[in-house]
Amino acid sequence: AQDLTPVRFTLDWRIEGPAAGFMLAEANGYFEEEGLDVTFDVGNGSVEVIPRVATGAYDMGFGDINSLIKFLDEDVDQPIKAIMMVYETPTFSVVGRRSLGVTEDPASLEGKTLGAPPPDGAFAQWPAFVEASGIDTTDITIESIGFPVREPMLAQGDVDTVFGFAFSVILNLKAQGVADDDIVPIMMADHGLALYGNSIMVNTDFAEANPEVVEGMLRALTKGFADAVADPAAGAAAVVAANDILDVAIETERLEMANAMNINTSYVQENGFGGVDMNRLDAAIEQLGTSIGISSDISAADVFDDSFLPPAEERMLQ
Amino acid sequence: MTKPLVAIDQVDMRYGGPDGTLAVAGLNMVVEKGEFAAVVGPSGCGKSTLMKLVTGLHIPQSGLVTVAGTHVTKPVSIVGMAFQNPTMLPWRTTLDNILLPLEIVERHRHRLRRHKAEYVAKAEALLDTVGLKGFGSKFPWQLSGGMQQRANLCRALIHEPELLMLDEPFGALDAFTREELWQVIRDLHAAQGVTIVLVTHDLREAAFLADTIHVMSARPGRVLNVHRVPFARPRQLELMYEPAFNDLVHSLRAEIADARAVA
Amino acid sequence: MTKPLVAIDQVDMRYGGPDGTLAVAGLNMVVEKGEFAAVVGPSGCGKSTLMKLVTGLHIPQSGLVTVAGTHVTKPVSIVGMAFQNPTMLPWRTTLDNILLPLEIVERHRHRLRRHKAEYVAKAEALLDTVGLKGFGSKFPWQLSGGMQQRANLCRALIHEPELLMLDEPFGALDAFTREELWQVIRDLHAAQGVTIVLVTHDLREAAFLADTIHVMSARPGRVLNVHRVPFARPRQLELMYEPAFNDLVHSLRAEIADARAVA
Amino acid sequence: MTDSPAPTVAVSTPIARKPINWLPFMPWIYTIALFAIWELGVQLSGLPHTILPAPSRVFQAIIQYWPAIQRHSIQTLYTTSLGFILAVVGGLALGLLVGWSRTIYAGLYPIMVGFNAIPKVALVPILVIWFGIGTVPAVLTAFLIAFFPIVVNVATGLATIEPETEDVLRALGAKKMDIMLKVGIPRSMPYFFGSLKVAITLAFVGSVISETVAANSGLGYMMSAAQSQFNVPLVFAGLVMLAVEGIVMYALMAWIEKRTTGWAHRSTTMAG
Amino acid sequence: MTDSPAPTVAVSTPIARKPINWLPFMPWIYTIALFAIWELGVQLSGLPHTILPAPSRVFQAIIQYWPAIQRHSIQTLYTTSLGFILAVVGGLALGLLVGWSRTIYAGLYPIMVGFNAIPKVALVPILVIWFGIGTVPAVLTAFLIAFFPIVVNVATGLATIEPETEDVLRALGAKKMDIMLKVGIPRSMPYFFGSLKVAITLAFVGSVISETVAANSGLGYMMSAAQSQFNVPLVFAGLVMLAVEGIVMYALMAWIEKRTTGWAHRSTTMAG
Ligand SMILES: Nc1ncnc2c1ncn2[C@@H]1O[C@H](COP(=O)(O)OP(=O)(O)OP(=O)(O)O)[C@@H](O)[C@H]1O
Ligand SMILES: Nc1ncnc2c1ncn2[C@@H]1O[C@H](COP(=O)(O)OP(=O)(O)OP(=O)(O)O)[C@@H](O)[C@H]1O
Ligand SMILES: [Mg+2]
Ligand SMILES: [Mg+2]
Repeated sequence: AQDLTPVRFTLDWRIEGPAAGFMLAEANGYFEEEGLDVTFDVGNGSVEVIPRVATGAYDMGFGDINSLIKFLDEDVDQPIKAIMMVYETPTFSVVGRRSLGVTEDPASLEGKTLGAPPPDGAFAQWPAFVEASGIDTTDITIESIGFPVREPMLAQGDVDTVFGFAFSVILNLKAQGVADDDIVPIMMADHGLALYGNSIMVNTDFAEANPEVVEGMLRALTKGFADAVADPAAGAAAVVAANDILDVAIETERLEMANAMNINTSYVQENGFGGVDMNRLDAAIEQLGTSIGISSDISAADVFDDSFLPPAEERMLQ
Repeated sequence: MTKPLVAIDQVDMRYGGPDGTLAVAGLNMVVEKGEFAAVVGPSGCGKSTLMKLVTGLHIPQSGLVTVAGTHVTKPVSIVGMAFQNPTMLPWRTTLDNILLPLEIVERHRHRLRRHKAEYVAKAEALLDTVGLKGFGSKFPWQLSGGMQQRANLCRALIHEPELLMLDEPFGALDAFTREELWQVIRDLHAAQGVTIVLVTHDLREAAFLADTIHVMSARPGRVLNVHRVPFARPRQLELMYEPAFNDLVHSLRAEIADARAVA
Repeated sequence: MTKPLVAIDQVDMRYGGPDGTLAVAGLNMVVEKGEFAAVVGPSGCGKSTLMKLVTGLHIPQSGLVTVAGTHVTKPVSIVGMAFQNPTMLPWRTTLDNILLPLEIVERHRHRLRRHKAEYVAKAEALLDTVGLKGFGSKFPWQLSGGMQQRANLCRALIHEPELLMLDEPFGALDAFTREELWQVIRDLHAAQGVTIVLVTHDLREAAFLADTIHVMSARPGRVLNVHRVPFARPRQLELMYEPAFNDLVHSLRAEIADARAVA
Repeated sequence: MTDSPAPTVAVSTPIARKPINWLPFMPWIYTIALFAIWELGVQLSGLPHTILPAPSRVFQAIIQYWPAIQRHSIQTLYTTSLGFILAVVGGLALGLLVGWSRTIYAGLYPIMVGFNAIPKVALVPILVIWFGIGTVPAVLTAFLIAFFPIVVNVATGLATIEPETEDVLRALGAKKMDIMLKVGIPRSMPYFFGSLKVAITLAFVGSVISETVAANSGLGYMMSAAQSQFNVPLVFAGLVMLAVEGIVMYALMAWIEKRTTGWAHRSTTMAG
Repeated sequence: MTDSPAPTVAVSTPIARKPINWLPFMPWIYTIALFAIWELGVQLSGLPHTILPAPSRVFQAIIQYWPAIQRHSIQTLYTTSLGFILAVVGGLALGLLVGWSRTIYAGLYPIMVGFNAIPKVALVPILVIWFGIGTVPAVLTAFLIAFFPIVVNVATGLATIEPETEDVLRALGAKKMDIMLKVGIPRSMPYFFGSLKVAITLAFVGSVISETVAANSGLGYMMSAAQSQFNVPLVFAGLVMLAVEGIVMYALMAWIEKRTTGWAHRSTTMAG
């Protein structure tokens, strides 16, 4: 009805459970309240979001902050910054099967075969994880396997563990008929990895020209994610409405896992949704140096800009 | 008397379905073993069609074609055919084109590999006979029209078929080359007792070479008249200056003039 | 006297590079405007090559070909050519094949769309003249050899070229059809003053139709002798029974017998 | 005497002349056979349906998700057709260009070969940056992947014109363009249609991989969404729909082909 | 008098007859032009090198990573060549089969079209489950993607044999197989080679996408690993290597083609 400002937003992946925050913000009219008309386009991984936003093909996006660090490390002047953290704890994990001798202890990976899709975000952090957890990699074999065969090969026992996002791999393994108690996720964050996960990013040229639009976006998204945490069922329903080939029950479960492991973490419960601890981010950049090689001295301030965030009290998830 | 080698009995042949061109209708023809038959008639009357009927390339809609005692329902394998258009395969040299029948015909294909040199020598001798010595290594499209026609003739002869079907084999040749080749064919016929059916527009050619001359009507073609050529063999080119020869040619000519009108 | 329409001056033509076949060597020939020239010679002597040189389809390695006062370095556009092999386009009906020149030649291509009916009527009239009435809608491969040749002739005539190059246009026709077409060509020549070069193996044809007869030697071809045909025009078929005619034919014959030996 | 054979003929002809024409049923027979083998193979090999679902399961998925499948199929058909039309036009033009001159041939051909050895999926991200996600990159990818076979066959058609045929036109003073249009193209028609059969299948592949990477709809999007859920029967439902759409387009082209290239398919012994 | 023109001829001929033959340089000229445009385009558009690196950067990457690139290139060349050879043999055989009989044509052709409309990347997981990761699925994918253009052109070649040529062999009592071997195949040779050009590029695409999904070596593996590292210049280095390998294979086939199909490339006005 009124003049809504259009915003082009690229997601990290298909619309699935964890994207409930975005869908609820839309469904519950939070964008409209802010005078925004947001178009969500699906993405092809948390990495490809970055060039899409950096080139201005999209105004904003939802992507991996670690890849962003790498990207800015190549050329720090590129017009893109993270402005709101969503996955406070990254979902990077190594998922194994108890029956194949893997336990929660990273040391149990020694002597095993690990299946790794080369473009996988979790696999990219492997060197940092090795260093942080101090495991011995001499007997570890890494097989390059693509996403379509990752879980099937683990289910068949062709590999002992795989890299991936915990909530994807676990649910996919269940779909392959692997028993619940056979699945062992080793969360990298639990073993010394200080990294952050996916965050909202903005094209800085766009943000400079439309600061109030960006602020409005973040306000609306904060409410959306709060709703998703509060009512996963409603979140899953909103997701399924946008992607009609999904199963509500599975997406609810997926969303709940993401909420518990990545979004509504203890830090978030204390400090509110969306912000980062700049010291931890600097530490993360340090760790990335080991894993993917950071050449220039890039700092947290080059990557994250908290100036568009709503006040902390508005960002508390009940 | 033995059975004829070729017998065409009340044959109708229509091209391209029920509404197509009726090429020949009520065609009858008999060629004895060892006979030299010539077929003459106006352009488009069905002479080439007749040739294809005998070789089994076309199967008539009605009537019966019998070759060597067998009812023809598929291509027969005892013939050598020189088509009206010298359809040489452009990816083969002239020599290889001439050797083609040997690669196909049962009798030769198994011997070909081992006796290659012998066959090549034979092909080259044939090329020499028709005045194409040295052209075996050329591709067909490097030959003139008349040279292609002569190569075409060689291809029909190479495998020494029992029945030789020649569809205007000398059309693109000058008078002298033509007469030379008449003698070649004449000698071949005399020496090997091969049965020959020759389509031609040259009445003198027909009269000089053939035992019988079959005059066809305009389309739809049928045989109007069969002439027995009375001249004794072996015939020499001088025969053509004899009055009896010219009389025969003239009477044929008059007949064809009529034939053009008759359907 | 005006300049000749066609002049060939000391032309050598070799196919396929320096080691290829030398087709013609030291060829000389002159054809005046309006003249009817016949070219005769043994098979493979370079007659078709001569035709292609005049039309500019081949450019000689040495010597000069001049047509209508211009040095020929690319195909000239004033000719109508009937090739020795009737190369009809198989995806076009006979009528569309005959209309092809009109789609190409500058003078007609712009008029064709608007005056289609008129041109089609003309093509059909031509088909009628050569005895192919009703075959316009057939595809070329549905015609007999002689019929294709006649359609080929029509294609050379349709755009009323100034210079008509006919390469054995009647080779596959019976004597009567052939004589009919002689008269057609004769009348065309008389009525329109078109210049014609005709390659033929039929000496009577040459003597009946032509003003000059050019006798070529065996390959590499050159013109050995030019005969001026003395008979007055218009000529009737009865001419062929006159002794003078037969004498000319006989003397030509003797000359070609010699020509085959000469290179 | 003449009466008695007549009925015999009348009786025998319909039997002899009209054997059941199996030809129109052949595609169905083969398809059914294929599905039967597939079903059996899956049952016997015991492959999990997350790798290779049996056709029965795929059909279940088709029925279950029909509204989504239908919507995405139409989107893919639309982008593919657009890309295919571009490919035909562009391929024809490029083929003529390459056939036109030896220098262009020598220069452009290797580059095109090199370009086509590159998986087009690598170019999709660049297209997305330029055109956003959705229809445009899908159409362009379909085009980029599909034009090459057309170029090759058109160029081959031009390069192999017999000089004898060429001469007919050259003797009339025809320009090179005339020779191309009047001889080159009609002559290579059968192969042009052959290349279209290859091109249409590639166009489907192109739009689908583009949709996989960057689209909110289309079978590629649907399949990748299903794949990330390990809903493999739905992935295969998408593949089956793709195959069906490919066959429909093929049938369309076979129909056009039949009407235009009858002159070339005169062989008596060969299929065609 | 005869002396004076002679030198003129001697002088003028070398000039007139031997203009510099630019043809062999054309590929280089075009390639250099392409790279120049690319370099310029990147510089002007200001695209970051993480999207579309300039060729200069790509060459840096090639030099920097040469040992790895070399190893992976050889692996890909190896799998592709194997797959391509399979595709040639299989495509020829299938093409003959399809050309052989009308019922097989009617039944098999639509299925092949349908199959080829499916992105082969969807089948790689199945191949991986059966054959493990590595060379075998890559070879098979290359084969599966590359055989179809060959089938189409061989089948078209058989279907369009002129009955006049056929008759020459039939009159000799030739069997269908003879006609195929002696006429069908040689006659369609130029188009067969055309289809090989398409097939080799597809074979590269096939092995690369298979390597992307499941392999520990090969350019596909290297590029997907580089992509995840944001090492886009290395990705493009991989693409350039692919193009180079494609062109090398093309050159090989163009050489064979030239030696076998000279008879067909006699056109005087057209390229070839
Ligand atoms: N393949 C074909 N399809 C349709 N009609 C054909 C075909 N071949 C020949 N005909 C027709 O059949 C008739 C007889 O043709 P045929 O070739 O037998 O004549 P012909 O006596 O050999 O003539 P010519 O002396 O001109 O070669 C012609 O009217 C021709 O149009
Ligand atoms: N395209 C070609 N390539 C190579 N040689 C050729 C070519 N065309 C003709 N020749 C050769 O040139 C010579 C003359 O050929 P041309 O066609 O001019 O003869 P012709 O006088 O027309 O003979 P015919 O009366 O048999 O048609 C022949 O020896 C032939 O082999
Ligand atoms: Mg005939
Ligand atoms: Mg000639």
